[in-house]
Amino acid sequence: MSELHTVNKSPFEKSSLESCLGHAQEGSAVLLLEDGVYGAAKGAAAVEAKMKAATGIKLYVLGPDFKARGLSADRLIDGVEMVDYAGFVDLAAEHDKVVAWV
Amino acid sequence: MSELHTVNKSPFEKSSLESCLGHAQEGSAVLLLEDGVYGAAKGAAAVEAKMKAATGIKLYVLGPDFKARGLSADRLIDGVEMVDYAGFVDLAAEHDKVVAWV
Amino acid sequence: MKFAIQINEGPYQHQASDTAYFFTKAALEKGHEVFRVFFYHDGVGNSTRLTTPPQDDRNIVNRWAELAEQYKLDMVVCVAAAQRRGIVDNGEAGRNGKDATNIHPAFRISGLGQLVEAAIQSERLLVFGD
Amino acid sequence: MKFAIQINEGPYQHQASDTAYFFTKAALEKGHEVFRVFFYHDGVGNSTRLTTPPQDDRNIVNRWAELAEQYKLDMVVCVAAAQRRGIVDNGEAGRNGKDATNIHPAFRISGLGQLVEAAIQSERLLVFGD
Amino acid sequence: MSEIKKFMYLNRRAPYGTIYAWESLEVVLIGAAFEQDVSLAFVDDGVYQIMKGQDTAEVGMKNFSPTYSALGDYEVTKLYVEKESLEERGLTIDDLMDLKWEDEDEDWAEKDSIILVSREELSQAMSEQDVVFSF
Amino acid sequence: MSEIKKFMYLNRRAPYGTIYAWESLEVVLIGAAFEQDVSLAFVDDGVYQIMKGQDTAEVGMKNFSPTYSALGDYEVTKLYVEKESLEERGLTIDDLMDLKWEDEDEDWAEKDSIILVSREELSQAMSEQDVVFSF
Repeated sequence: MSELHTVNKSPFEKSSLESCLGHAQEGSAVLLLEDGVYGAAKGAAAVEAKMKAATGIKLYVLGPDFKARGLSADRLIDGVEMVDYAGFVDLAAEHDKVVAWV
Repeated sequence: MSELHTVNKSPFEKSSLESCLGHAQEGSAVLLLEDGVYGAAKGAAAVEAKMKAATGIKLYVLGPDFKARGLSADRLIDGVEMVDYAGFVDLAAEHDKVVAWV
Repeated sequence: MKFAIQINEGPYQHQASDTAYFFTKAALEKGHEVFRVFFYHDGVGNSTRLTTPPQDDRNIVNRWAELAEQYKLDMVVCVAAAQRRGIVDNGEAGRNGKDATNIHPAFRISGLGQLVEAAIQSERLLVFGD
Repeated sequence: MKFAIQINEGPYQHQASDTAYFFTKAALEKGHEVFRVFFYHDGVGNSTRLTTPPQDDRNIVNRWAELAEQYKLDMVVCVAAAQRRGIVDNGEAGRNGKDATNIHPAFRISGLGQLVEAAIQSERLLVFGD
Repeated sequence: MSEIKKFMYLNRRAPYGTIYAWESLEVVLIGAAFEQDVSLAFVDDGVYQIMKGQDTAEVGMKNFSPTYSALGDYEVTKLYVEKESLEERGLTIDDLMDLKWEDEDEDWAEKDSIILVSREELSQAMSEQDVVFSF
Repeated sequence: MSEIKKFMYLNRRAPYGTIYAWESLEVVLIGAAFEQDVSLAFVDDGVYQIMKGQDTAEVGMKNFSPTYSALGDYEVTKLYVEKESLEERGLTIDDLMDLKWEDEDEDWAEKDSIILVSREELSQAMSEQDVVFSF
């Protein structure tokens, strides 16, 4: 089965992203939302390295949350795809279950 | 002036302890309480190292919270002093101000 | 597809209820079914009719109520969590000797079994929390 | 010594209100003065008289009310935070057209200036939050 | 739907600092009546929930840790504990409560409820679930 | 008490995910009327509060970032931003809003409100305060 994992906390404040990536199986997807979107922004070496090490995992970021925080699309880490709420719904439907790393 | 800093979050979950220790000046004190008390327990190498590196800072833990979480006094990191609520009040009074790293 | 939604945080303090709202709305607009929205932990705070947010801010409670009316959503507030946090309907007021109620009529108070049932009956459970 | 206490989280969900209570009680028992306890953010939820916690659990709201009565504590709930989260007294109900109130009489609703004033008038401000 | 679903309760938070651990356990107890295939996962700070020797007298909160011992009576018998989470916290399985259940099929033989697993095994078990509850 | 106190508002959280940033700003605005010696500190994720280009249209929340630009009018003119916090997040001061105040004593000359400081300088400034507000 394939999972959609969601992370809504800043990787600088909480360990949720690290824990999520440590448990996500190959073939699963991770969606960053709310304060979790900071994990998808370029330039923070430590976090960027963790995201890039997540091989075999598809990475997404919730666009509305990314933009709310003053981050524009050109700041996205390569390989992270932006979705809106409708795209979030699609991701939840396409994967067999959703695991929230709250 | 001398501060009493308080940290109430687990160092494994949040970055509050690290940020607090990074800002605490020599001569100040740090009190760990609530889920913050895990930072005062022996055995977790990474956290213990951070606590021991805090030279010139007096370290305290709130005993009621330590015990609630199944931690007994023999688990305390060397140099950390246990206080109760009355002791917390004394610490707040003895220092010039209290800074909460919530 | 049939979704169940669980909300663990109250309005305004955390974004959880906002995100859950936009997810639920998007799912319904795409023609999916939302079997139930279950409010747990501080999430029960989303159901009080006594909020008066600033005029230039969203009204989280009313927004849920309007979505529920439009799509006949079942919005359930956990009774145990509600009792701890002071969310009361007529039945609860009677049982616990309270002199007022504060629940918005779009929500109903019920047991945790409703969350488990929602997870069984739905194809996906989504949890929005802190 | 004169203390001011700020509480940022509601009852039960976070330990903040518990810790603040035991700190305040210990300070008063040691003969210190507590100028004011100010409830901010979700902390306003500590002031509702509608809670009914399980019988084998503490009653956080009543515990504050009893401490306040014993020591004549000034317990203030931030009006802006209260409006967002549905904490209402008679005045607020009238102004905002609400049909019920839920505040416990041991608390009073007032402005944020009361927090700033408490910080000015007291020798120590303690913040209890998430 | 009459099929049995695989339910996992994912516990990642310490007890007492927040109510999540306790209100999660309340769902487990109620959920047991629905006769699904249930497991609990203790990961990250969640491992602290089942520490031995919890004593909440001085914090004035209810000590709910004995409730974990009762889970076997509710036929909740699979408690996955992540080895890496224990190690990062300087804990071993001896720091945890000794949680047991009685196997009706083997003349009520006592068996361990705690299943110590690696992060990889836990992730694998999680991926086999139908539903994961997070609190 | 008529003496002026040194007040620091310590902002360590990102905006929007939680309300702390906004409700902290509400205290600053109200507190300005009390004529104390006020400063704001942006540390850890708090630096995200004053990012340029915030656009909350799609999340349905109020964009409160313009309020920081109004702080100068309230005579709140010292906004300490921690360099290390910016760097850890891959940010520079150019990513932040250009916050100014007008100095009445110098013929309303425009001055920068943001004071970029090292962690050590921030800690030193914090230690000189009478009161630190945390949210």
